[in-house]
Amino acid sequence: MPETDTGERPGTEADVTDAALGATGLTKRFGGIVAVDDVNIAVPTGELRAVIGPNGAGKTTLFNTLTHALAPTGGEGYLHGEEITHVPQEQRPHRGLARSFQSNELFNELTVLENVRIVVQTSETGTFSFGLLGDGRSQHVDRASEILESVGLSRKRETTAKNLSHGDQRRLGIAMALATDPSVLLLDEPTSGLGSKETGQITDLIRTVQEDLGLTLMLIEHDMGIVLSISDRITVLNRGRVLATGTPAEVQANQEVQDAYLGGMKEEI
Amino acid sequence: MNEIPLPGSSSRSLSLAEAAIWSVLLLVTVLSAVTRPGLFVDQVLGGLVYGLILVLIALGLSIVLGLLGIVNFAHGALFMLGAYFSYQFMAVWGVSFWIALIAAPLVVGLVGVVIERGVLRYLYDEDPLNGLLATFGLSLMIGEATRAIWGGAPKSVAAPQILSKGMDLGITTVARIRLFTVLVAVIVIAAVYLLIERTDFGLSVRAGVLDREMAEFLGVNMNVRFISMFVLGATIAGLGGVLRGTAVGMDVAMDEQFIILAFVVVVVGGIGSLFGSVVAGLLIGGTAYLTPLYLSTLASITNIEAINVPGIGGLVPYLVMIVVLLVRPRGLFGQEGFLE
Amino acid sequence: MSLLEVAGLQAGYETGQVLFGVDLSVEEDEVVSLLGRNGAGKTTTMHAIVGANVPTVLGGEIRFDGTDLRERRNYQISELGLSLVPEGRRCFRDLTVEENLRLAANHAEDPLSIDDVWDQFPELKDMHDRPSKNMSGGEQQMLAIARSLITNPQLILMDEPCEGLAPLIVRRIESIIKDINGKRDVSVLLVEQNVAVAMAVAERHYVIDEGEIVEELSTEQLRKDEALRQEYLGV
Amino acid sequence: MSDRTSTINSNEVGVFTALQSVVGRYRVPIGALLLVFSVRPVVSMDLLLGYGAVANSILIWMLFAASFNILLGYTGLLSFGHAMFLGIGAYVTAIGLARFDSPFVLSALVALLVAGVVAYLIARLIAQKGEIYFAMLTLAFGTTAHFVANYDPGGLTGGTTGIAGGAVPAWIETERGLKYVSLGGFQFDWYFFVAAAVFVGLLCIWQLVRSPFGRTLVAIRENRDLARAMGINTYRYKVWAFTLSGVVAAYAGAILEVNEQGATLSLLTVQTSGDVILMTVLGGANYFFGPLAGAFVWLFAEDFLTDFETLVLPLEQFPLIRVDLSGVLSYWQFFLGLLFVVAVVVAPREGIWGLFRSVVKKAVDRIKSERDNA
Repeated sequence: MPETDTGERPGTEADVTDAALGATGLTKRFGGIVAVDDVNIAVPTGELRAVIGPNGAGKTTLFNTLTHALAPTGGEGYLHGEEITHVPQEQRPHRGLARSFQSNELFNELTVLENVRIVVQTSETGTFSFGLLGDGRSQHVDRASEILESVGLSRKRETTAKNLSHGDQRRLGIAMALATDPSVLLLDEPTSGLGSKETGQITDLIRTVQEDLGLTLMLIEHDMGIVLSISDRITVLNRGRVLATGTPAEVQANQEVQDAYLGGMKEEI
Repeated sequence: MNEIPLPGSSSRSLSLAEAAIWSVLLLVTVLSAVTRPGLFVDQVLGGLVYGLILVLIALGLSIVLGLLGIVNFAHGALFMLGAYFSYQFMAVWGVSFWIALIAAPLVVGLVGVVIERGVLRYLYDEDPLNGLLATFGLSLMIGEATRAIWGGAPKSVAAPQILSKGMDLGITTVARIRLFTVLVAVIVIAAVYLLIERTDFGLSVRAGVLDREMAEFLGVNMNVRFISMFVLGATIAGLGGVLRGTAVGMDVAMDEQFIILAFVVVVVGGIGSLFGSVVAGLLIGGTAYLTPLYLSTLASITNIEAINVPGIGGLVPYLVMIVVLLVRPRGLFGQEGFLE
Repeated sequence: MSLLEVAGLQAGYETGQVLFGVDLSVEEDEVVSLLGRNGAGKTTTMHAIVGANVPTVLGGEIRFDGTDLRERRNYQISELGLSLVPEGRRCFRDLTVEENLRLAANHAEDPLSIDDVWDQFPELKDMHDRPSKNMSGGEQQMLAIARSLITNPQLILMDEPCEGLAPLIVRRIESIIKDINGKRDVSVLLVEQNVAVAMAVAERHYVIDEGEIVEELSTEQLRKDEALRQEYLGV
Repeated sequence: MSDRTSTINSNEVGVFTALQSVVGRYRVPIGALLLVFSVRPVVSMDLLLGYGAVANSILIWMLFAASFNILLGYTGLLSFGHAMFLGIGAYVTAIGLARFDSPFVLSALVALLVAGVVAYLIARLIAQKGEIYFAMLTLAFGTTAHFVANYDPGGLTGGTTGIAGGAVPAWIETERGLKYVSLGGFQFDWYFFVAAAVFVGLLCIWQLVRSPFGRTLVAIRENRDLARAMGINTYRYKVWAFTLSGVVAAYAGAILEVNEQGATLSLLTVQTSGDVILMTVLGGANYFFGPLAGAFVWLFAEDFLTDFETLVLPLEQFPLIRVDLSGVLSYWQFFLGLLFVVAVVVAPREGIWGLFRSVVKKAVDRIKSERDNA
């Protein structure tokens, strides 16, 4: 267990049972390679937590383990204080834990509206529902339209997902995650591959939905500008381990982080 | 919510039950061998020949699947063509068996080139289902063409004198063509093994299976290798067809019958494992031929005639596959993540 | 004439264009780095040069030692003396160390002997019959570099060779890069996110952002220009 | 893609009147209704077959192929054992009629129940397997069903001969080889019964695929991992897709049993499973009407091409070229196989129906643009 702490010092976390999302000793091994190594994390309700780290640090694997897309090799996961280590992936959205993907994962042949509507329907009817009566189009459309409106995709609702621009695909991914009606949302590089204008728009969008919905957010991001400007606290991963956790200022000032991630400018070789 | 347990997660703590099963099997084997030695040897040899023919087809299937990611349903049609070409050579043109044995598979190899260049190369890196469907259509075409050219009635060819005689083993007589089949199959299997595991060509093929593009970056022209391996697979299937056709004759149904069983062999052995295919081929050939004998032995011991299910031999390969896949989802020697 | 000359390179994937005119060159016997944040187009540039299945090259010129690489298939680049150490190493997982090396040597014009490679990488010799999947990340990276080196190339393209490796291993890889450049006159084009590694081994640096080269500078300039590092590399 | 749900484009809504939008929304059932009652008149035309006997089987096979497409087209599962459920439908109905003298409706209901239970149990074992493994396992179970029917357990299934005598419901009357339904004093042609029954089956499938359940199946086909991440229990959806598809196939089997006056072992062969795959893909797995088109072309071609003897070009009245094709066309499966291979290589999910749609769409677009220009 991590220290019970207010989380002021870098590298420490609050109690997992008080947090919206938490993990203790979370570990994921692939053969000989340890991708996530004994990670303790506790994100308090309402916080925007950024996860940074060099390529191959295990950030996406951490997300996959937290959402049980990959079963962890060891450790426990917590959601709003409840242990969820063995809860299957498909049940987690129904408990309020949603995610978006690094690459654009969509139901490619379906329209934008259908993509979101199916998630709304799933969110309201559970992991499995017969739902043989009724019309797949008319139910849940209003809610889906509302979500599309909030991410700015209303005008493209009848476009087939695979024909969207890269930026709109990212928006749709976020819209689908929001459609699960989450309390905790994990976003995996929501701005990757976007130009600076679109990056700004997505950043604004993230900020807006967080404020409007009171979400707890966890975000993998490479753009330090974004990370420093929007996150409440930052967790730095390196080679699967948590190097430090703290406010942007604390992390920037941390020598270890400087050395390992930010390029080690002062290091002499 | 998720009350349905996922199948295939059984534990390995069945040692007592396993021991019981093995000892019953051993007992029945001994009983069958003692009470009807002639029949027993016949069935063992029959299973061996049948299994090796399946392995000859499965080798090509397995290579094409591993290398190109294509489930080649038309491979059984190539096997059938081997048999019919040998008929064309021997019965129609009067060429000797020994020449047909070499020439017919080579012509099948040519058909393989046409199939690869004409159809399959458009399906690389596509959904594996498309490859399966397209080759399924090809096998239909080849089947109809065969019917149009040689007619729907079964055909047979005469084996050369030296192979047509029986060999007296004391308790039973064995057709020499069957022993010849075993000999040729073993040589071919060994040669394929050596080619793939011991030569530089084989090394580049194995690398191509693991990461085609990386092998190309290192200077390997994978296309040439793909075509050669496809043709090799086709030729071996053709050879199997010649041997089978000479031993028991041929008909237009042999395509479907053998391709399905060869798939069963590949899946049971584990996709991507040549060694697995060999083991599974022998396992399936053996069980298909020995199960009826064992059941009839059991029936005569226990006096329960119901045990002696007629025609069970045809079902056994499928039962073996169902059991193997439910216990070991990737087959006996399959690799993680392959085509899942 | 430069050994590698890339001019106005445009390339992209099904989802859209990524490179909008990349210009860079590598001289003989030189180590050059290509820096940029995630998604800036580094790996796309590498893959466009070697003619990978993706991305599609949409325009521009790629010349290596006077040969137009766009005319060549991906299996024809190694015979020209160009070799790739790809992102994620891509060792053939079921092949042993020695088989990985032998495969590369078999298809090279004038390969090094395997003993030359053992001299350079003594740790690999000790595990020559081990399948590469059973090796650690650092060992796999050594093997990937060795596999390139045995083809006796003029230029090695290295895509993030230090990704996810411990500092000690990173030092080792830095010294290997310097060594093969110094002893064997092999040029290296190094894609990096880690500025420290780039500065340790390369003399000249390109900075790529949104599919275009935005800066070309020396190690000294890079060291001084904190604003540039902040803007384009997020450092 | 829009064919599945007959989605109305937003820009079209303004143009269409309310009536037209209802037609647009229900164009699948309307189309199906028109289809089932026009198959016989169409094939009976002199230019085509000149007789309508094959229309009954065409309709039943259309339903069978449509039930198969719930798996292949909508869920993305390739089964090589779908004949098993057609066979269960026919065999259990025939056993009920011939061995237990039970009424047709009861026998058929039991048949659907048996098919559903068998499908559910098999699916629970294999629904999570990779596609090649799934295909092989369905093949194995299909072969097992064939074996059981051939084995003739308890003298129920009749072995190789199948069930022939006494397997026709009392309300079927046969006159000079033609079947009539006689219910409560009414007598009408068996074809109309088949058409109505197939229409009901198609309606059920249509409702299934447009329902929330059906749309979830499509999502699973499109991206299984995303579906799971979004909270969909993909395994249970696949299990029930397989079960329901099996039940509808058994329903087709029960009708087929009356049509053929019994159950034959050939229904359970791998060939039958293969034929339904060929029909579905040839017709176009992407569309509701695709498998129907495929079944039509397949069965029609079988009769038409086998009868076809002389090709006269350009016209019967002005014969310039006269080719005797009787020898070649009796091998019609070769040419359909060729068509099938081309379809898979060019556009694997489009098929004949997709081609037909794009041709019609192009023609409409051209007319529209010409009208706009004028």
